[in-house]
Amino acid sequence: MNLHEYQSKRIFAKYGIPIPNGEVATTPTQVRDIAVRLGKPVVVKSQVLVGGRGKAGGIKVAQTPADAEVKAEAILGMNIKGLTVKKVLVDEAADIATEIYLGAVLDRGRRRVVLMASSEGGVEIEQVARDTPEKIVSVAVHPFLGLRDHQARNLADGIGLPRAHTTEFMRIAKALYTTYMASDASLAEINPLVITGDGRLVAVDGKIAVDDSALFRHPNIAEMRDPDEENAAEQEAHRFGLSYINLDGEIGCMVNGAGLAMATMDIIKYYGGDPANFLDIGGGAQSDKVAAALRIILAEKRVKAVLINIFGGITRCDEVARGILQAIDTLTVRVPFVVRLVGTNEEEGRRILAEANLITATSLADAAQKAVAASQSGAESRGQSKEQHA
Amino acid sequence: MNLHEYQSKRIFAKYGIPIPNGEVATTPTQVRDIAVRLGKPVVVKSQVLVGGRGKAGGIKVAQTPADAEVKAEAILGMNIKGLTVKKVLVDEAADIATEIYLGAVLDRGRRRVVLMASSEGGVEIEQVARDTPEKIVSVAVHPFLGLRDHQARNLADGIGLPRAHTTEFMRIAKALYTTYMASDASLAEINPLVITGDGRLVAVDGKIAVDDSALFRHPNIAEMRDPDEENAAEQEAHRFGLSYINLDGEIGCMVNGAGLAMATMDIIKYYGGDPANFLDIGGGAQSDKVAAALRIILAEKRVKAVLINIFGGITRCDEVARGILQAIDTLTVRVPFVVRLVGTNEEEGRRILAEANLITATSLADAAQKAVAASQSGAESRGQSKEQHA
Amino acid sequence: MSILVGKDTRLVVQGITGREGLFHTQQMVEYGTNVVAGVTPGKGGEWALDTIPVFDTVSEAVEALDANTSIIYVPARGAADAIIEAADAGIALVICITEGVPALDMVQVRAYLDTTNTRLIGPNCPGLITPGQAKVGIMPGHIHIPGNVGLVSRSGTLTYEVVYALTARGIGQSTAIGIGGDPIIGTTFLDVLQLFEADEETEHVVFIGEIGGTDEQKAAEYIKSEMKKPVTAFIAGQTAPPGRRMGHAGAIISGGEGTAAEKMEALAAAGAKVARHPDEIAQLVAASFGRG
Amino acid sequence: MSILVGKDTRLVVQGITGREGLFHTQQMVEYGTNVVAGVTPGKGGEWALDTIPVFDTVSEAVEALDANTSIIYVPARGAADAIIEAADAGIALVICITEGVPALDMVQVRAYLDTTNTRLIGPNCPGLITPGQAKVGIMPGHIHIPGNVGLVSRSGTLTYEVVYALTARGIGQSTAIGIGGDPIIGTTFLDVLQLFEADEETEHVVFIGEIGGTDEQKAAEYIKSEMKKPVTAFIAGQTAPPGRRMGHAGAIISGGEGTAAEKMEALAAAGAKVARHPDEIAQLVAASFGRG
Repeated sequence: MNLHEYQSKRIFAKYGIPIPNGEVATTPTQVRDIAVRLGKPVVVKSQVLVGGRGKAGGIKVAQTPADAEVKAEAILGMNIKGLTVKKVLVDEAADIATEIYLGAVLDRGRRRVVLMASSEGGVEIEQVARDTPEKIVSVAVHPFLGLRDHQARNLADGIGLPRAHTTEFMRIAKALYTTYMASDASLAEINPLVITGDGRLVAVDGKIAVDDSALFRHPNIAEMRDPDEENAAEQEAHRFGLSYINLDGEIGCMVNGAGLAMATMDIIKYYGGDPANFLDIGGGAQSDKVAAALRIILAEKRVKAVLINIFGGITRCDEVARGILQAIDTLTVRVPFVVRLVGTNEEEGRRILAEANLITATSLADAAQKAVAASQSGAESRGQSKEQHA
Repeated sequence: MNLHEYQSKRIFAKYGIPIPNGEVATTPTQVRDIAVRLGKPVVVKSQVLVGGRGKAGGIKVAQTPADAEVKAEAILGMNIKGLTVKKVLVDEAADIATEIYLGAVLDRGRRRVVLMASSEGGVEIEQVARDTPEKIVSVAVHPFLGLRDHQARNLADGIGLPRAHTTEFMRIAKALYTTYMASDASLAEINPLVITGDGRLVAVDGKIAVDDSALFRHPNIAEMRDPDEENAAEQEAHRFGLSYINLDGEIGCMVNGAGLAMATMDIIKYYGGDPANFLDIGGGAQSDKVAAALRIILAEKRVKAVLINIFGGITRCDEVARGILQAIDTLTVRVPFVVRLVGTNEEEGRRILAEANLITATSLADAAQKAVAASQSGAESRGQSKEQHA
Repeated sequence: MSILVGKDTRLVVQGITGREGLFHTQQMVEYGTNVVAGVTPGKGGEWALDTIPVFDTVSEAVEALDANTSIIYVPARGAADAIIEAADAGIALVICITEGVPALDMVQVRAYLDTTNTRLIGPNCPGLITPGQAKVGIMPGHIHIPGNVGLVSRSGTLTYEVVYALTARGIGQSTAIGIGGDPIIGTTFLDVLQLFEADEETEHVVFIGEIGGTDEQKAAEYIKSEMKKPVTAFIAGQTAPPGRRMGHAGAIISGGEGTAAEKMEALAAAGAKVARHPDEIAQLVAASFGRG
Repeated sequence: MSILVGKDTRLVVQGITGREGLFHTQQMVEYGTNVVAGVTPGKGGEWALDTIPVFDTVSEAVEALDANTSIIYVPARGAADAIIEAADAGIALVICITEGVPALDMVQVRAYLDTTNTRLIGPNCPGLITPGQAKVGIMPGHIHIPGNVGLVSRSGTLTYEVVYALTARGIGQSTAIGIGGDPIIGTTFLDVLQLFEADEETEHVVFIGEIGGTDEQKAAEYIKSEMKKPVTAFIAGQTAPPGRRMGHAGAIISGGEGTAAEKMEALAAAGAKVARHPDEIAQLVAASFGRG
């Protein structure tokens, strides 16, 4: 789960990392008021969960409250990479002398949380990693020891930080590690960490991503989820405990198991089709969940065929079949269904579906080829398209 | 540093371990008042840092406040193993159904803190270890993981604790481990941990010993040191940073280094003498410290000779020699001194002492033999005895 | 005994009295797995399925019945504790089925296990099976037949799919093992490849990776430099978009790293046959056995 | 190079700018030890004794000057950190001179070091010396002469005493090492005996134990079952009363365990010659070398 800049910075502040004075607003008038209260030039920053807000015009400096209001009018309601700006953060503009990068991330290979620092702040760390990897220094933190002084000091020395700032940098690095651990983060980065003209260190921008699996122990963070950041289909999938990702293609997929779901998408592509989504119904899904999954898939107008691929282990094929029937009965199904059921109770599943007159397949390759063909020949070519049920 | 029962139990309570209601008193009247306030039968318990208080008559039950006052009169002022009782703890008498033992200690061999439990509560654990070792169960705690639920549960099951008490026992075991770690203890034990008639678990008696090396991070515990528990000489040694232990013999020893100090005592014994003390002046001692050490040794009336054994490394023999002169000049020295100086600046040291007319020795064996001889022949046989200086 | 589990396995089930734990215990017993004990704190002294004694702690189960392998079905918030408990009890092989274990819990668990002799498989995995000997997991047992193909995979149903296709062609399996789809897991591809390479029962290895991380690349290095046995590989997620988690917590292309293309390339360069889609895996293996 | 230190030692001094650190650095340099660097956080870029570069961290010293051994003179509250820092920097041998390190700090340090390849000697120890090659510690160097007796001891000045007596008889030392008097130490008697047993330069071992703990008994088991080289032993504290700490944090007879008598017995039973007082040690060694 990704947190907004303003949410991330509030958490940083809680653990002692200095952030600029600032407030969140949803209207230009509020922005003006905040700018008046701050009494200094401000930065108006769109709060949407995508990168490249600056380039998209979603971050603007304003010298006066009136100017801030004007800038806010331009930013609020903007569409940035498909997301509408509904909130802005109004921060005191910082007097930036130097920008550095400081981030914490889980390094899968080393199985450790790694702290990374770079003298190249204000740029995406991936870009620094590509262009000038020697400018990134990192230390792996032993989970039982935490970030040690010498490690933080090595980061400071490694990026050539002037000695005057070492102590404060070390303090912030340790606070960032604490933030990371206390929030069960998967990413916590300050970028840029600014050295101001008067020698202070300030986290001017930053972001935190939290491990979804650990949200159960962070109810206050879980509440920060912004439903606007997921499209309607993803929100509904979330509600039903389905793992769903919307894609660009025309063949809707419903599969049990993440690996099999990916592989099903891959084989669709191999046979010349394009998957419309990733959808894993998980293990042991009941018919209700199956029906919800199909509803979500069919809500996407560009879907021209649906491929259902179930390998029954814990999941029972008869339950899946019932879910399919339930969906067909309640929805305006306008596209052909290709169904492949293997494993637990597969005969019973096939029997249930026999009367529904769907396209059936035995092997996955067979199913993929039939789905691609069905999507390309159009809905009317298949008897089981919705026209019959409507 | 050993804490009194009442101090230990207050710390236990701080970490959530249930203790009886009770208060500390220094006069019989106070004891009576406390008994009135508690409104129940009480136990009056002498607070001295030795074992076997019960057997010595230092712990008594009283049914009424008047009775408590009488019992307190008997206990306050008592001498138990050389220590005078100046304080008593007045606790609510517990309704004891079962007594168990629960302790935490540093296991040097395993290099772990070990939690031990036994169904044989109320008895010294060393005795249980000797007589019925199978009745002690223990778990070693990994320092980075802390005491885990399954370990606490294994203790409970291992001592055959009725299941009704398992959860509370586990909670107390974890609290005891927390107490241990948070106090930098070297020992923390609850003995007995009582199961009351109405099914509660209560730490009726207990003790904590704290690692002296860690007192710097526990100023509140350091303040609990009871100066009355050390004799005057040990208190003074403490003040000068000397490591001093009073023994029964007649040859006072002043040595640099703990191992050499023990070995010096051993060789005195080997040659038929008895050391009056262990005294390590540490490394790099200045003359002031040396003089203080001699003052402490000589304050003990039974000392008939003093053996000074210095192997100069960091410690400089000339500094030691100056300290010896300083002591001789300011004290009423009534016994012979045998001095052996080897190592850093030994010639200078010997030169300084030449005029003091002390007994000198080269090897340690030589020094020990001379000291034993000096102690046995009496002070008058040696020219350098105090008579000359008095 | 092929690898890791077989006739010598003496299994303890942690979380045996839970719904899932009990269901799969029954399945495992029916398959012929030697389930010697179960553990549920507070339920020591009871019986599961009328024949399996339940203990309060794993160490009691080990003491009483010499369990050497454990399978964990406890909820995610207790899974790390359960793994540590099994290791403390001296269990040599721990299989954690539980999904949704917080990644930082696993960082701690892995650091701890490095100080012990316990091997962990999973979490978030289907377990493993040596067909005809022992099933220690949640896979449908009946689709497997004994044979000489070792399978290792990050996923569940995709593995069943491949096993099913192999079995349909009469190609049996030595051991099939799902290592789990989380970012931090106990046993990696590399570990399993080393075991298969050393195993006399295994002649051919099927390797089913997916997007995310670099474990497949590390495995490819080993295949290239050390492995003599033929490897057929597939990487799921060729069509996955970057930055989106594909179900598994570990299946995510981040910072442009962990794509299927780079993994397939590394495996091909290492000499593995790389299938372009899952149905091709069994074809390639059959061809290698001369049954194509 | 005898054991652990010698001509190949490249020493970094942690806490080099402190009073004690600087004094002993000078002593070590004068003895001929190859002191390549010092570390004091915040003083990187300065020089100690005009010739030794000071760094902010150990890893910088390792990178710049290939230090392989570290000696620690930092105050007790920073000692555990310093040891961990040295280990993290890949230092193979760390000698911690510092006295008064809290025991629970050392429990953590030891648990951590078990996961690394770093050996720790101490804390609360005088260090070690290979006469004529390298002195890494605080012992007076001049009392040592090169030779074939390996010394291992829990104490400082008592070791000097014994070395002095050996040297006076013309008996030289391969390496003399003080392992420290604390309850939890990095390298035990047993570890050092194994090193001496394997060392070609060492022909005879002198073993100086004291009351407290059971390390001497463990060493006796090894002497009995594995050691071929002759051992002369002494245990300090025969006259120590139980329950009182004799200077060293570790020198305490508790619960009736750790007495000198039981240790002397175990050593004698293991075939070591056991001296009754320190002056007898050199006599016994000399007799064994035929110089009695």
